Amino acid sequence: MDNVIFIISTILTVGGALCVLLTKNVMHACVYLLTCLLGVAGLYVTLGADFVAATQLAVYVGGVVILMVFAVMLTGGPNSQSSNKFGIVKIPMMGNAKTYIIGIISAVIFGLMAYKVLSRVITSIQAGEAPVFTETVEKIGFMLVTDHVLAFEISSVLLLGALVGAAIIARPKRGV
Amino acid sequence: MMTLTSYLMISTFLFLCGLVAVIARKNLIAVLLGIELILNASALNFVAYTRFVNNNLDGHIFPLFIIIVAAAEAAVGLAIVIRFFQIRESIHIDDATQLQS
Amino acid sequence: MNNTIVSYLSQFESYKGLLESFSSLFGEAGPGLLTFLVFLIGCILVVTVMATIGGLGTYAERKISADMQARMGPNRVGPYGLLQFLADGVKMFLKEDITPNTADKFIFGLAPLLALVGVFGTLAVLPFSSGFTLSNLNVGVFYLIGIGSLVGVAIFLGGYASNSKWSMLGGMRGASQIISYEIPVVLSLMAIVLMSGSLNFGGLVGAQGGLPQEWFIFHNPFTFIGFFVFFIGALAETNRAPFDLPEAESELVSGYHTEYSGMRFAFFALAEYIEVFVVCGVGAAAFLGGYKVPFNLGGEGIIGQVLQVLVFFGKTLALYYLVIMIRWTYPRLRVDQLMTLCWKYLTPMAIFNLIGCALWIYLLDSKSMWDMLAAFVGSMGTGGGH
Amino acid sequence: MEATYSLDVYTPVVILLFLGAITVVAALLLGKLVRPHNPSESKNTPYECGEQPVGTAWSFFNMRFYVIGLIFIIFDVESALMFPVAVIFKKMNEIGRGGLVLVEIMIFLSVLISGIAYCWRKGDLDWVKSYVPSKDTNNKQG
Repeated sequence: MDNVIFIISTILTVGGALCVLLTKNVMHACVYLLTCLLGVAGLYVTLGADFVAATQLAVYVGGVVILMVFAVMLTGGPNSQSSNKFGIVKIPMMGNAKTYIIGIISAVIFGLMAYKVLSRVITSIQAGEAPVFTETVEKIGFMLVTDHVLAFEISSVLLLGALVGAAIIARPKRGV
Repeated sequence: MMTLTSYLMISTFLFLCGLVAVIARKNLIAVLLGIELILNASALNFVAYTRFVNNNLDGHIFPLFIIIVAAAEAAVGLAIVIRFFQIRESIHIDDATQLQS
Repeated sequence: MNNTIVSYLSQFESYKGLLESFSSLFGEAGPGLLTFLVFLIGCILVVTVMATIGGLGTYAERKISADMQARMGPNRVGPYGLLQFLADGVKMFLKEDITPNTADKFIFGLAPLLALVGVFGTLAVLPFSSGFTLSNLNVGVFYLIGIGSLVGVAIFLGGYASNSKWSMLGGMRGASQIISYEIPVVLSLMAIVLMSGSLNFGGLVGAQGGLPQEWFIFHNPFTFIGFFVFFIGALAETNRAPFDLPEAESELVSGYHTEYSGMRFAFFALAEYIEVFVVCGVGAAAFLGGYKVPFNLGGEGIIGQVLQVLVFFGKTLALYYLVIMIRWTYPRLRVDQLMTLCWKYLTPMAIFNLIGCALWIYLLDSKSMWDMLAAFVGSMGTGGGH
Repeated sequence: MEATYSLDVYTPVVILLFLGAITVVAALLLGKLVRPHNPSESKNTPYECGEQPVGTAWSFFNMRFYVIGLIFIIFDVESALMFPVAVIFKKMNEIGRGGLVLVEIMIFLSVLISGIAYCWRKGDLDWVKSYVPSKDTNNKQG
C-alpha cells in the first residue's frame, strides 16, 4: 500500500507541476496546481507527516487555490484578449518561446548545480532507521508551546500584517 | 522505491518547474503559481530529511510555517496583482515598470 | 490511535483463520491483500449506504415538505413512493448530456468529479461505531475540513466553467459563502477539540458518554452555544436553505448547476445530500455523543456494535430531519445579511466560545455543569443534614 | 497493529477517492450508450431566460469576494496553528502548565482579533459598502 500511495502521489505531483508549466489557460493552471498540491499532501502522508498533510489540504486546497481562482476572475477572466491603453494584450498568453527557452536553460543550469551539490550529499547519507511517527499532533503542539513558542506568536503578527496590508491594498478606491 | 533520493528528485523537479514558470510566464498570477510550487518543493525537502536523516519532528514544524508564509504571501501578492490590474488594466508582467501609478 | 476497521476485526478468531488461509493461498502478499479487500468491502458498503441515504434524502425532502404543505408528495413509484429516487436516477441516466459550446470543457467535466471526490473523501473518517470506522485517522477533524473544502472549489469551478451568468454568480456566491462559514464551523469544532484533547473522531466521541448530560453540548454553556454556531455554519456550508443563495431558484435560475444536465447534475445533487449527512454526522459525533449507547448497553461485542451504529444513525438522521424542517420553514436570506451573520455574529461568537472553553478547562478543571450541580446539591444535602 | 509506521490507515482514503472518481467516469461512459445525443445550436447556448447571451460571463466581478477570501485564508492558517495547541491544552493543564499555554493562546488570538476588528472598523466586512442608513431606518445594519 505504501508504494501505491507513493506512486499515485508522485504522478499527481509531477504531472500537475508539468501541466502548471505548460498549459496556456491560467484557470487550468490553477486546477493543475490543485492536483499538484494534492499530490504533495500524499507525499507528506508517505513520509509520516500526517498533520502537515492535513494542513496542506486545508490551507492550500481550501484557501490558496480559491484565492487564486478569485484573483483570476477579478483580473478579467482567463482569456480576454483585448489590449489595453498601452497596446499590450490585456491577459498575456502564458509566455512565449523566447522566455521558455531562457527559463529552461536556467533550469538546466540550476539542475546541474543542484546535482553537483546533492550527489555528494545523497551518496554520503546513511539513511538510518525510519523513525516511527505516532502522535505527531501532540508532539507538534507540545513543540509549538515550548521550543517554538516565539515562532508561534510571531506568526500571528505576520498574519495580522498580511491581513491588514492586503485589506488596505485590496480596498476599493476612495470615495466609492 | 521510497528512498530519500526519490523524494529529493521529486522536490528538485517541483522546484525547477516553479523556476521555469517564474521566468517564462508573462502572467503575474502564473508567476505566483510558480512561487507556490517552489515553496512546496522546499517544504517537501524538510519533511523528507526529517524522516530519513534525523529523528525529530522539527522538520514538521518548518513546513507548517512555510505553508503559513506561503498563504500570507499569496494573499498579499494577489491583492497587489488585483490592485495593479485596476490601475493599469493589465496583468502583463512587462507592464509593471513604474513604482508609482 | 489510528485504529481502523481492520484492527477491530483482527481481534476475532474467524478473522485470524481467514488471515491464515489467505497467507497460505497468496504467500507473502496475503495479509496485505486481505486488508485491502476488507477496506474495499467496507468502502463500497459505506458508499452504497450513503448513496441510498442521499437518494432517500431527496424523497424525504419532498415528503416532509408535502406534509408541511398538506400535500401528498411522491406516492406512485413503489410503496408510499419510496422508489421515487430510483426512478429519478434512471431518468437522469437517460437524459442527454449537454455541454454549452462556450463552456470550458475540461473544467466543466472536472467539477462534478471534484465535488463527489471531496464528499467521498470525508466518509473515510466518519465514526459509525467504535469498531466500524473506516479509518480513525490521527488528524481526523482537520482532514475532514481539508478534504471537504474540495466541494467549495468544485462549486466555484462548476459555476465558472459553464460560462453562463447565472452559473457564474451562483458559483461565486457559493465559494464565498462556503469559505466564510467554514470559519465558525472550524472554530466551534476547535472548542470541542480543546475539551476532548484529541483530534481524531474516536477520541472526540470517547470523551463523551451515552447519556445526554455526558454529551459535549450540555457540558458547559459555551459548548451549548457552540453547537448552534456549528449547526448554522454547517447549514450554510452545505448550501441548504435558508442559506441556499448559490442555487436560489427565484434569483439565479438554478445557480452553479444551471448548465448541468443529466448525470452531471445528479452528481452535484448527490454530493450535496451526502454532504448534509456528513455534517450532521460530524455534529452528532462532536456534540451529541456520537455512537455512545446509554449505559453501554450491548457491551463491546457484535450486538454492541450494531446498537452503536443504530444510535449514531438515529442521532444523525434526527439532525437531518431538522435540516429539512428548517429548509421548509424559513425564508431565504439576502446576501448582505448572510455575510453579516457570518462575520459579525457567528465568528465573534465562535472565538468567544473558544476562549470560554479554554478558561473553563483552566479554572474549573474541565468538570461539566452537571458534575458541579451534583456536587453542589450533594453539599447542600449534607449541609441540610447537619 | 505492529510498531512500524504503516500507511494502511490511509487505504480507505485512497479507495474512497478512487471510488468517487470512478463513479463519475463510469456513469458518464455507460450513460453514453443509452442516452440520446442530438445537439443543436440553440440547445448548446448558455441559458439566459430565452434571450441571446450577450458577451461572456467571465468578466464582471467585485472586489469584496476577494476580501472575504483574504480574511478566510488568514483564519484558516490560524486554525492550522491552533489545532495542535488545542489538542495538548488539556494535557498541559493536567500537569499544571495550563496557565502558560492559556496565556500563549490568548496572545495569539488577541493579535488576530485585533486584525478582524480592524477590518470590521474599516468596513471591509460590510457587504453593501455604499449603503448609508438614514436616520429613521438605521436599524438594518448589524
